[in-house]
Amino acid sequence: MNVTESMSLALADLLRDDPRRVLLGEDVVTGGMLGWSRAAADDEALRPRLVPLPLLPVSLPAHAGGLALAGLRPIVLLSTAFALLEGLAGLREIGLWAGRSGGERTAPVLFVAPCGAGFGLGDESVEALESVLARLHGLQVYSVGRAEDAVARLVGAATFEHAEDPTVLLVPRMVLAAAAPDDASNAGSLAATSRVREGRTLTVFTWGEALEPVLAACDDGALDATVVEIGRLAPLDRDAIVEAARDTGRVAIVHAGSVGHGLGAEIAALVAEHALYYLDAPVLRVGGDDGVHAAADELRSLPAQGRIAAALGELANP
Amino acid sequence: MNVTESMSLALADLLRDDPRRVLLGEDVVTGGMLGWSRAAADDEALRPRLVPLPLLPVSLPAHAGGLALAGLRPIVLLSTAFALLEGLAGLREIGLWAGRSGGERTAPVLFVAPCGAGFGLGDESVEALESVLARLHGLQVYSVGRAEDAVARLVGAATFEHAEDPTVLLVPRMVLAAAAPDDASNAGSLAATSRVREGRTLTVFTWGEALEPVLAACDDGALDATVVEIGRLAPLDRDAIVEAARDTGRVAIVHAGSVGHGLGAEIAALVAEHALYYLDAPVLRVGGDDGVHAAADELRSLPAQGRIAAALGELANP
Amino acid sequence: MEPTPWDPEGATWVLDADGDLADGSAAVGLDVRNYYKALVAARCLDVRLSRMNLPMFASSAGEEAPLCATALVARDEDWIYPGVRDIAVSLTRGLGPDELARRVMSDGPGRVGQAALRIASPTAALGMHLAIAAGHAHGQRLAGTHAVTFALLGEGTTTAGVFHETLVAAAARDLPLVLVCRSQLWPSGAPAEAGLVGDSVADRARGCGIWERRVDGADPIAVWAATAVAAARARDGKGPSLVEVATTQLIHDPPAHRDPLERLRRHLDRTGQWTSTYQDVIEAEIRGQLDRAFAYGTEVA
Amino acid sequence: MEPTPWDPEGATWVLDADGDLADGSAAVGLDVRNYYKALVAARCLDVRLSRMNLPMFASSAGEEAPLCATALVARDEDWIYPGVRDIAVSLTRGLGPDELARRVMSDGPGRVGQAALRIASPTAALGMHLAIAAGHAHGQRLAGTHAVTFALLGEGTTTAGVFHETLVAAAARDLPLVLVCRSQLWPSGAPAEAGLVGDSVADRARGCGIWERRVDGADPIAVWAATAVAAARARDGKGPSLVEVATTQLIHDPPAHRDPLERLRRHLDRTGQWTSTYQDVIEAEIRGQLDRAFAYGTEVA
Ligand SMILES: Cc1ncc(C[n+]2csc(CCOP(=O)(O)OP(=O)(O)O)c2C)c(N)n1
Ligand SMILES: Cc1ncc(C[n+]2csc(CCOP(=O)(O)OP(=O)(O)O)c2C)c(N)n1
Ligand SMILES: [Mg+2]
Ligand SMILES: [Mg+2]
Repeated sequence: MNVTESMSLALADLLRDDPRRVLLGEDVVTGGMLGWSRAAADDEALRPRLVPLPLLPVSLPAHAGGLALAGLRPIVLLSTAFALLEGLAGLREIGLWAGRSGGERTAPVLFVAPCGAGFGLGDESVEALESVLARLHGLQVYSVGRAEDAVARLVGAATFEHAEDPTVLLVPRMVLAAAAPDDASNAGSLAATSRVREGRTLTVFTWGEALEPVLAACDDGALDATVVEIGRLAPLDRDAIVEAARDTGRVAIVHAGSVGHGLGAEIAALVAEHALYYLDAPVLRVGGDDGVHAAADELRSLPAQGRIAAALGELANP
Repeated sequence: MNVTESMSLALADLLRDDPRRVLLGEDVVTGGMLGWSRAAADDEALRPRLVPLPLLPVSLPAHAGGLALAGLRPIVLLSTAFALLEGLAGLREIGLWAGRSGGERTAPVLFVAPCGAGFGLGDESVEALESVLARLHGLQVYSVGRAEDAVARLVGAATFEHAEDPTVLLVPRMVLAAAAPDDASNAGSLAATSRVREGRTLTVFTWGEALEPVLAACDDGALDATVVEIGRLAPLDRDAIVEAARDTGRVAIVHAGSVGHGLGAEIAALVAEHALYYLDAPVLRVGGDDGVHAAADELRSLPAQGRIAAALGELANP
Repeated sequence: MEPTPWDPEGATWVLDADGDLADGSAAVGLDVRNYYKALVAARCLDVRLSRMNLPMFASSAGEEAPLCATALVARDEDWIYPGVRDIAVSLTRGLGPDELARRVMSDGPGRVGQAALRIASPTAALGMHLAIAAGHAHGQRLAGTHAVTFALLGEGTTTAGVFHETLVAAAARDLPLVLVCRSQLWPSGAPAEAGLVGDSVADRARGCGIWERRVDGADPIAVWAATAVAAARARDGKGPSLVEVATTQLIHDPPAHRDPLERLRRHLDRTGQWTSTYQDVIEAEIRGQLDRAFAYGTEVA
Repeated sequence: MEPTPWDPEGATWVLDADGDLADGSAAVGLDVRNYYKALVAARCLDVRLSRMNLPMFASSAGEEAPLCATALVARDEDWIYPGVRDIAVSLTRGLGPDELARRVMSDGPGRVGQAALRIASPTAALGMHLAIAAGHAHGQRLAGTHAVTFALLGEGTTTAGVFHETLVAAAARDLPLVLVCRSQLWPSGAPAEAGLVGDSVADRARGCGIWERRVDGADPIAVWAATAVAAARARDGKGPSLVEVATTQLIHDPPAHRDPLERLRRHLDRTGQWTSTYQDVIEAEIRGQLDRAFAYGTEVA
């Protein structure tokens, strides 16, 4: 079973668990472009809750927000995270509902979106938009780093464990292509940060498809590194980040996509503000190459493991 | 004469100087909502180059990009910078033209957009979107800090002094409401950074409507501060920023809008990466209050001078 | 009556310029005096707000009929999504003058929503409230209720992509959504921003397979009747509709019969339901309420 | 001929199922054999690409007529804005097989633009190329040229807001823009994503005041003729147009007369312009070019 299939089964279970849940998305009634709604489509009892719509790039997030305001729990299966950029003005709007005067209402919508390299598409599909989403108010943004966490994150996000705000779950295409481990738990779990490796020399903040190469680089280089997976990209857990930075005094931030004005900038800024006196070395950001990447070059959007290893090695042993 | 009037005269001159230039914008033929096209509308010879359009929130930036690809030099007078969020997917597209294979073409479009508090509108009008714009590829983003620079920046941007890329000029509403000084120069000038005050104890990076209160706070507190206006918000001039940070070892970043995931994060990150060994104190970010601001509370989106003074004072004399 | 150049083409009416009701059946179920009071209150509110020099405020005088009619047609369980200039919807639906004044002073006249009254807040992005409304109507339909969602807009917003996507979603899923569009008439030529393309907004909605009516906004009874039919259709599961209301803004100084209040006043007068004392009483009441509310609002703001 | 359930309703044709030309004037100015060669080349390219397992690739077999017709109607000074599935436009307009293969291998089959040939690159945002095309046409008009901008799309894109804004801009400013829309026919029921609302895409364009024609995509001559008329209108300053082409994808396994290549082949055959040798020669030529180009492209990639 691959990650997509296990997510598909989890989505069907989510529909069974709460009759307010509905699935939206391109070709949702026939399983969807990625197959995420396949298990639900195979269950006749769930089929009425697969909601097909024409292509509505501008209004889909706002439409889903309206469904939520009417009492439903829509789960929107996007074909690409880039669709959130096309519907950004509407996404911003539904994030604001809770903050408006005139009576608070929240719009508990979950957007599940594949992102990054992995399918050979290049261009917009490999653009990292976390920092743009994080700048909007009232939005929760999560990401999946390891295949075994995909279902737990999905379930946690769909049950709005943290807050009944509009929520985005970014699932790297590299993770989708991986096999789903047998021992993966289906219990929801949405930790804002997870210390997935402990060490004393340096602290690496990372998320998404960068997590695995970071862990591999640390292991291969026998680095005494703490690795913190940022599971919740927005809002960031400032205290946990600052504490982990202070613990070692050497900080690296590694993620897919270009680094300039990316989410790593905010993490670096938090460290420079709240952990500066603990730092023994400049903060390091490692990401993919700048610019638009053609389909054939899409892996340039990822930090290669060799580059990660070299950078972390130098930070650990200057 | 106020700033809007002087910009209006400058825009008319820009049309006279280059027949490829056209003005687009809401009510452009009758002077526009802010009056920016008034002088051009008063000149019969220029009127054919005022291009009225229906309201096209999704496609206006892309449409303007198409005009540029056809050889024109469109200047789009927006009623609010927020319109760039509604047209973001199209704006991203025209920024990419130059980077596409298949033959390079650039789309020299200028968007002139009022931003921030000042008109009592609140909500989206006071949202600071610089960091979102800065994340897009191939876009130049400039801002106006002082009334006397408004015309020079406009002319510099409209002549694409730096690059024939799509360009955004953000003009704070607080600046628009100010009187235009008589001695303002009309020569284009687009410095990426300007050291508008020299000092040895701390370095303040600031832009837009925060520049004046920062200068006032430094003067009032008799602070020995270097103040660097970031005139070009994207791409940032990394070397100038790093050098100014190293000069004093104490860095503050002050701007309108909330700080989290704002443009200041990237500046702080650059400092933490490239000037860390020179720092004597944590980097400080000072901005407006978080959250959506109702019309009556819109000034909460700005860092108050008192708060700036207190923060800079403490950084200077810990 | 001869139509004047001020009267819209291709728009239905039942109340002629003199206030004679051509088709009595149009007003069945309508409390005409109550409607008139709501229109007067809306006008008084507009006058009050116009005096306040609010940023970006634009008067709605002459365009009250679709606002009041929507609020009267909507039931408690229905939701209304007004645009930024449709504050009178809230007044008619029962937002108290004190709360209304408080919200105008804090959020501005365009941002008066109230979840308890099922009135949504307008959106910052032009026309985005229409997309949320469509989703809301979609949710009502999926939940199997008979509730209806109303959304208001102006003709300028019909050129926005989100308006089109709203029509598409509503048509594709047969949503219980009633769109009420004020189409302003431009006596001396429409600006480009009015977005007049094709024959009419109603015509464009019909092209998407949506039931539509185009009515004269100077005739409050025709506006109410079309809105009521549209709502009944939605409630009966017959799908979405668009009511286009051709309005004349009083700032253009049109002849008196283009003013919906005056048109309905003539009708009440002709049918013996209006006296100048009655007028004085209802105006004094709402003016008093507004004056107190705004005086207090200004104090605390 | 009796229409079959496979034939579109309300779509114009001039070439019947057997290849008889009902109206000879439709083909005046058209080099039919050259057109046929372009269609065959497009089909060969599609077959070649289908074998390559490219990510997200979808075959265009059966839909070639609007792609080749647009490229043939466009003059050198015109610009074409294709969608992501319209690669055959580039081939017909003269992008050499080698360069084409190189671009497919580097950028993918959907991203083949070439400024030197005045072929724009498709956009990432669905339908955003239409808005750029409208702006481009606007620029051509303001510059006083007689150049035309063509933009291609599928019926699924017509539900996107940007399609509507493109129609509005084109209608409001009378732009020399020709929209060519492939409307796929769905023999066993259309999915929601096909965005079938209202009667037809052409009907919706007409609602915005845009000149339109709906033609049968299995009839290459009708497609060419409608596109040529639309382009001539634009060149003469008569404004924008939309040509809706009802296409049948061969993946649905339709009867042979739904295949535009076969339809035109029958016509050539009937008029003594086709032999199987001729077919073999033109196929061998293009196949050879493509094989060489892609073999080389694969090597260097
Ligand atoms: C992209 C964009 N452009 C302009 C505005 C400013 N704006 C808000 S409402 C409005 C008028 C829209 O016209 P219409 O819907 O007819 O409303 P009305 O004429 O009743 O004000 C405008 C221009 C905006 N919100 N967004
Ligand atoms: C918001 C968004 N949703 C989905 C897609 C993926 N997508 C690209 S083209 C396309 C098909 C659009 O249909 P149509 O215009 O009819 O083209 P065709 O059927 O010829 O592929 C889709 C779904 C996208 N690019 N953006
Ligand atoms: Mg209007
Ligand atoms: Mg299609």
